[in-house]
Amino acid sequence: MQQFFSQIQNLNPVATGYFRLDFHWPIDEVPRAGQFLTIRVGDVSSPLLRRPFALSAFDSSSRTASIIFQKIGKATELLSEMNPGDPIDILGPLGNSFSQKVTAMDAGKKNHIVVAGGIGTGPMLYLADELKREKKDPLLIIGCRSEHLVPYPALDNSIRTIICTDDGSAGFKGNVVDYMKSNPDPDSGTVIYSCGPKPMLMGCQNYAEETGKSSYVSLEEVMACGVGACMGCTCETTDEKKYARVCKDGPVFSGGEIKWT
Amino acid sequence: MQQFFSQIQNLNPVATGYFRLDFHWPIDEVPRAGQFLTIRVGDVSSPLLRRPFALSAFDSSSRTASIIFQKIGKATELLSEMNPGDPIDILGPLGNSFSQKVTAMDAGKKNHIVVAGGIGTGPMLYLADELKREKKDPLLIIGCRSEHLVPYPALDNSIRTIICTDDGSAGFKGNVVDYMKSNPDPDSGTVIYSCGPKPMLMGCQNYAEETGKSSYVSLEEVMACGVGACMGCTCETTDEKKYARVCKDGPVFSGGEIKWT
Amino acid sequence: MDLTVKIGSIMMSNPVGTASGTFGFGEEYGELIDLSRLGAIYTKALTPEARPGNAVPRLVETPSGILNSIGLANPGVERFLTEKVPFLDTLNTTVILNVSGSTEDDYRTVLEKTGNLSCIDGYEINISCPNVKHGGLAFGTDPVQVETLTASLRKMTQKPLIVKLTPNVTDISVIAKAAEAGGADAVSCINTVRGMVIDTRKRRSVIPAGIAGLSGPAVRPVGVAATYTVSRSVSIPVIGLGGIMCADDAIQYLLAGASAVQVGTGLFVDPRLPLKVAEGIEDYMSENGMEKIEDFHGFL
Amino acid sequence: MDLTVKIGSIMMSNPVGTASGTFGFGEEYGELIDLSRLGAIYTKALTPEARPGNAVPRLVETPSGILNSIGLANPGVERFLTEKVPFLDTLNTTVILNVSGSTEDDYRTVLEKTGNLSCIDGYEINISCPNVKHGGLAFGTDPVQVETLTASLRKMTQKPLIVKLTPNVTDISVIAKAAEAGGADAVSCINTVRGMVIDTRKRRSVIPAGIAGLSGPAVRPVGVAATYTVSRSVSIPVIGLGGIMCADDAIQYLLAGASAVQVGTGLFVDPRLPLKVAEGIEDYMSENGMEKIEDFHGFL
Ligand SMILES: Cc1cc2nc3c(=O)[nH]c(=O)nc-3n(C[C@H](O)[C@H](O)[C@H](O)COP(=O)(O)OP(=O)(O)OC[C@H]3O[C@@H](n4cnc5c(N)ncnc54)[C@H](O)[C@@H]3O)c2cc1C
Ligand SMILES: Cc1cc2nc3c(=O)[nH]c(=O)nc-3n(C[C@H](O)[C@H](O)[C@H](O)COP(=O)(O)OP(=O)(O)OC[C@H]3O[C@@H](n4cnc5c(N)ncnc54)[C@H](O)[C@@H]3O)c2cc1C
Ligand SMILES: Cc1cc2nc3c(=O)[nH]c(=O)nc-3n(C[C@H](O)[C@H](O)[C@H](O)COP(=O)(O)O)c2cc1C
Ligand SMILES: Cc1cc2nc3c(=O)[nH]c(=O)nc-3n(C[C@H](O)[C@H](O)[C@H](O)COP(=O)(O)O)c2cc1C
Ligand code: FES
Ligand code: FES
Repeated sequence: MQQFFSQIQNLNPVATGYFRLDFHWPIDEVPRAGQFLTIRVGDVSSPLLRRPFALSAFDSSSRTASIIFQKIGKATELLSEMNPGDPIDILGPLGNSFSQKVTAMDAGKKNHIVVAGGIGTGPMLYLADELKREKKDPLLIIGCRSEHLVPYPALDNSIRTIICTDDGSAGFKGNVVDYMKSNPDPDSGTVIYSCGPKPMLMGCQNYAEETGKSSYVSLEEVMACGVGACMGCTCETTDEKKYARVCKDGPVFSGGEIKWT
Repeated sequence: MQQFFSQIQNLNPVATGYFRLDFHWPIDEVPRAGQFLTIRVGDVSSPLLRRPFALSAFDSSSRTASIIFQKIGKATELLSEMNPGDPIDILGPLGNSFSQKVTAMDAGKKNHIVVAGGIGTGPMLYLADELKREKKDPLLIIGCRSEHLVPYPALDNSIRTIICTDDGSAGFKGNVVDYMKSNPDPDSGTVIYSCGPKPMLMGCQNYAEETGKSSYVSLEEVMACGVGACMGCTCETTDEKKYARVCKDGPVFSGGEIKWT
Repeated sequence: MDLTVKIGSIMMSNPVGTASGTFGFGEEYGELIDLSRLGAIYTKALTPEARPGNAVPRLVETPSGILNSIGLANPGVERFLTEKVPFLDTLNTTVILNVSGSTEDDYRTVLEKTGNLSCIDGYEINISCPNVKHGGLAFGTDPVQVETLTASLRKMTQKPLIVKLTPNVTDISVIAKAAEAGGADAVSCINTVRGMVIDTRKRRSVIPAGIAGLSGPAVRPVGVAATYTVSRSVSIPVIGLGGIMCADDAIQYLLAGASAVQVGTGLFVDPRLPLKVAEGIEDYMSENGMEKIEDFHGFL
Repeated sequence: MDLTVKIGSIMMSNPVGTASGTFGFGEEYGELIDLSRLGAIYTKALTPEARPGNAVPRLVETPSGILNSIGLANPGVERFLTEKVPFLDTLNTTVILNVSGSTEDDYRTVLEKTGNLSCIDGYEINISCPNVKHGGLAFGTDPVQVETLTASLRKMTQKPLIVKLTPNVTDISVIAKAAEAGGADAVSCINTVRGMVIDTRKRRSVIPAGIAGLSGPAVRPVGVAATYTVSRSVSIPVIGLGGIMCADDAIQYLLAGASAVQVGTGLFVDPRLPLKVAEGIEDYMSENGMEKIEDFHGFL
């Protein structure tokens, strides 16, 4: 983890309201799928806090890192208006990663389903890419409300990808859990990784439990420090009444660790 | 006075740290020299208040209004980074004007000296232009610390203009009052108009009093409402203990009205 | 849908007014907005004698806020009668006169001299002023003084009495209850928060008076918390203010328990803000099937 | 030039520390900045028992500020001894343990169990906590409780005792004097300001706990005013904090009367901020021919 300044290389829309931002990664430490960084947007006191975004790709030869973000409030609006060449203030890589969290046993499994929804899409594209490079032939399932929200330009067509839309405007009509249920995977050894809205994570977790599969989730919580110091971003875990810090102990947890409420 | 949105037409540097901003003036009311407007810069809560700027020119055929501003803090920094075509939120014209304040007797005088310094330059260029169009052949005296602060591109060479610099890098070496003293004007009927730093205004006022000339000054004060409602921008006047509002009762005052301290 | 708000014996056409000291006596902003669309105009503070106000600068911007020390600059009650009343007489907007003073008698004098004016629909009693007879501590920090002052003014008028609370106290609910006990028809909160900005170059307070009053979006969470606390401790209506910059901010106040709101510092940024806020409240109510302002209450 | 600051019996190498609750026990930020360059680390609050803290979200951004309700989440004194002390033992930075509790005994227990630790250079007593034996009103709002608590802790330790004041009181100077009378070596101010943000869509407080604590640049003028007031009422050193985002902000606190400062929320924006602030103070001193921190005092 380091704080550094970088420059924006590319900033392009990938779906309605979603952007992909590429920038140079000058430090040695290589960010892994699941890890995130925080960006200071603007230099006035409002917006104030750094904003967290997960890595969506990392090209180790050109040392280009990417995030995919949704324009949702003031900081992301300002970010979406920036231009190639503009400086950005980055703190990262932060948090654990899937590779760090996943047990050796699960890592050795045959089937890997990577489930993404909404602003959770970025990190799951990166995870699918990591799994692909490890020759694990992941199945990527992306859930969106409608076709215009599918980040087509960020997809890799060498990865098996299923698009699910709530309104059926593209791919499977229904949500990601509906898809998994209607296309049952017979292998109880399958590992499911998910990142997205809480109900989606719970759906994946329940489905995994019911079918005896392993499940890993990447959580989100409002953050202040991003490094584990302020106790602002905790989540309840099944381990007694202990709260875990999403920014430091996570964001990746095994589904069983989390107290789902 | 009206609140309206306009578009930036041109934004160009005119001296080191000084910019001229031109924009379309869509409302009927014509702003006069001495009047100002307030601009809301940005749309977040910091910077918060609208910022006041005096009109530096008005072209009634194209209905283009101009200001000259100095980049001095956050709002003016953001303003200097805007681009032609960007929208701006304007409230104006505000305050009185020289033409409204100057007595008929003074208006009929033969000699008119317009003295400008620093961020007071804009309104005095406009005043000199007004006087020129009224065929009063004004003498414009501009005081700057050094040559790089002289707003050459904004000057009209059909107006008699004296540049004074503290360091002598251009024109007369010394301040504007030094200039007037070393080039005494024998006509005690001369009217002196000034806008700039307080010490300059006091110098002009004292010089006018000593030589029996008339004096008008345009003041500045930190403002909140800009329309006379908040009592934030007052100045002490000689009239008993009454405070006058710079934004509404001014910004133009006759030199004798002000309690100079 | 019914946007009206009842405060004591009067009815405001909608919950959005303009905060005292930010709107003068209405004339200046009358050129910019239709005053008849305001729920109420809360005037600049009025004191018996004219006050010139404090030395300049009286204002300085702070992060998302402004600090002011105007010093109750006002024309005094006599000039008010001749200079301001004729204009107020032309309005058909609710006008609440903000009253300030250094002694109980000061407040009484203002009520006495304005008691029969038909253009004044009610009074807002600014108790954030130092009481010169009590060592200069603000009236509004002592529940006994607040109840005494309110009761004394209550005897003088049938018009609504709104006591305006300062947030600079340990427990604002105690002060609010004292105002209610004294017979107030409503309380408004918050007045400005004590703050200071120092010019590190000149090494002195930017505002010559020293400690001054903070307002604007920076203090909005403070105002919402105060409104929430106060509305749970009294049964008279609460008028919420502090940092309202959009309809959503005002809706926070209503949900916190306010029956009406005021826009102050926000006017300096956008003179049309009170009207926009009123429209935004109306939109929110229709989107959420609310019929009247009370429908905002009871969620928290 | 001498940047050191003496608090009770100890010497801090420079006036800039990190505010309690924003820096944990120093480990996390230790990866990002050189901890030995800090004037002091003020730790997260420690209570006798481990506390999980409040429900999430515990944080929400406000205009130029943040509102938090962490709920004193901390490992408790036993786990502190095993999990945190070994790390603190490796530091050569001044470490001030922030102590919280619900009863006087809670504070005493923490002092007792940490009394012989050489890594703890002093204590900061967080009196913004509700006293469960006094109906839940914060210790820090009542001068009698403040003096009693301070005097009780004073008897237990020779190490510096810093009493951390809440701004949510009518007259902060009264509380500061009570701390001084109880034997405090210094006071720090301010803790967070009471605030609330409501989610108008869900129609409930964004932070489940309801009213929470406001910090950041929004409250800087409040902290400077408090520091100014307090430093004029006591003769022990004052440590100023609240919204420091740059050296100029810290210099405002020093000019207002502080002998040291803390950076809290600003760390979240820029982890290097405390070091930059210390450098900025040094530059200011050399530009202005100042020799020592006391040279900031006496201008206002
Ligand atoms: C570990 C982590 C990884 C994330 N990765 C991505 C990503 O890859 N792509 C992406 O688009 N977004 C991601 N987010 C969410 C992103 O941080 C927020 O959308 C962003 O902070 C919103 O800022 P804003 O000013 O535009 O919106 P705001 O106006 O601040 O808020 C808009 C909405 O976002 C929520 N929000 C605000 N601040 C935070 C915060 N610090 N953490 C979480 N939610 C917040 C608010 O509750 C609100 O509902 C991630 C968040 C976390 C915690
Ligand atoms: C009637 C009037 C006419 C003006 N005309 C011009 C003009 O034609 N060209 C020009 O360059 N500037 C003009 N100014 C000054 C201009 O308003 C300020 O420079 C501007 O507000 C600074 O904003 P900022 O955020 O960049 O700087 P800030 O960071 O806000 O402040 C930088 C400096 O400017 C001063 N300042 C801040 N706000 C105000 C304010 N509202 N009024 C006065 N001073 C302030 C501060 O005290 C500080 O010293 C005028 C001011 C007034 C009152
Ligand atoms: C410039 C200014 C002058 C004020 N004058 C008064 C006043 O005369 N009487 C009063 O009760 N409140 C006065 N206030 C306080 C406001 O009415 C209001 O309580 C406070 O500013 C918080 O609201 P806001 O954040 O919307 O401005 C004044 C505030 C400002 C900014
Ligand atoms: C996330 C967070 C946690 C805090 N926890 C504590 C605490 O445990 N003990 C304490 O005395 N103050 C605590 N505070 C208050 C800060 O130490 C500080 O007094 C306040 O935030 C003002 O300073 P700032 O504006 O620089 O943050 C906390 C503040 C924040 C933002
Ligand atoms: S954001 Fe501070 S601990 Fe996670
Ligand atoms: S700025 Fe409000 S009266 Fe002049």
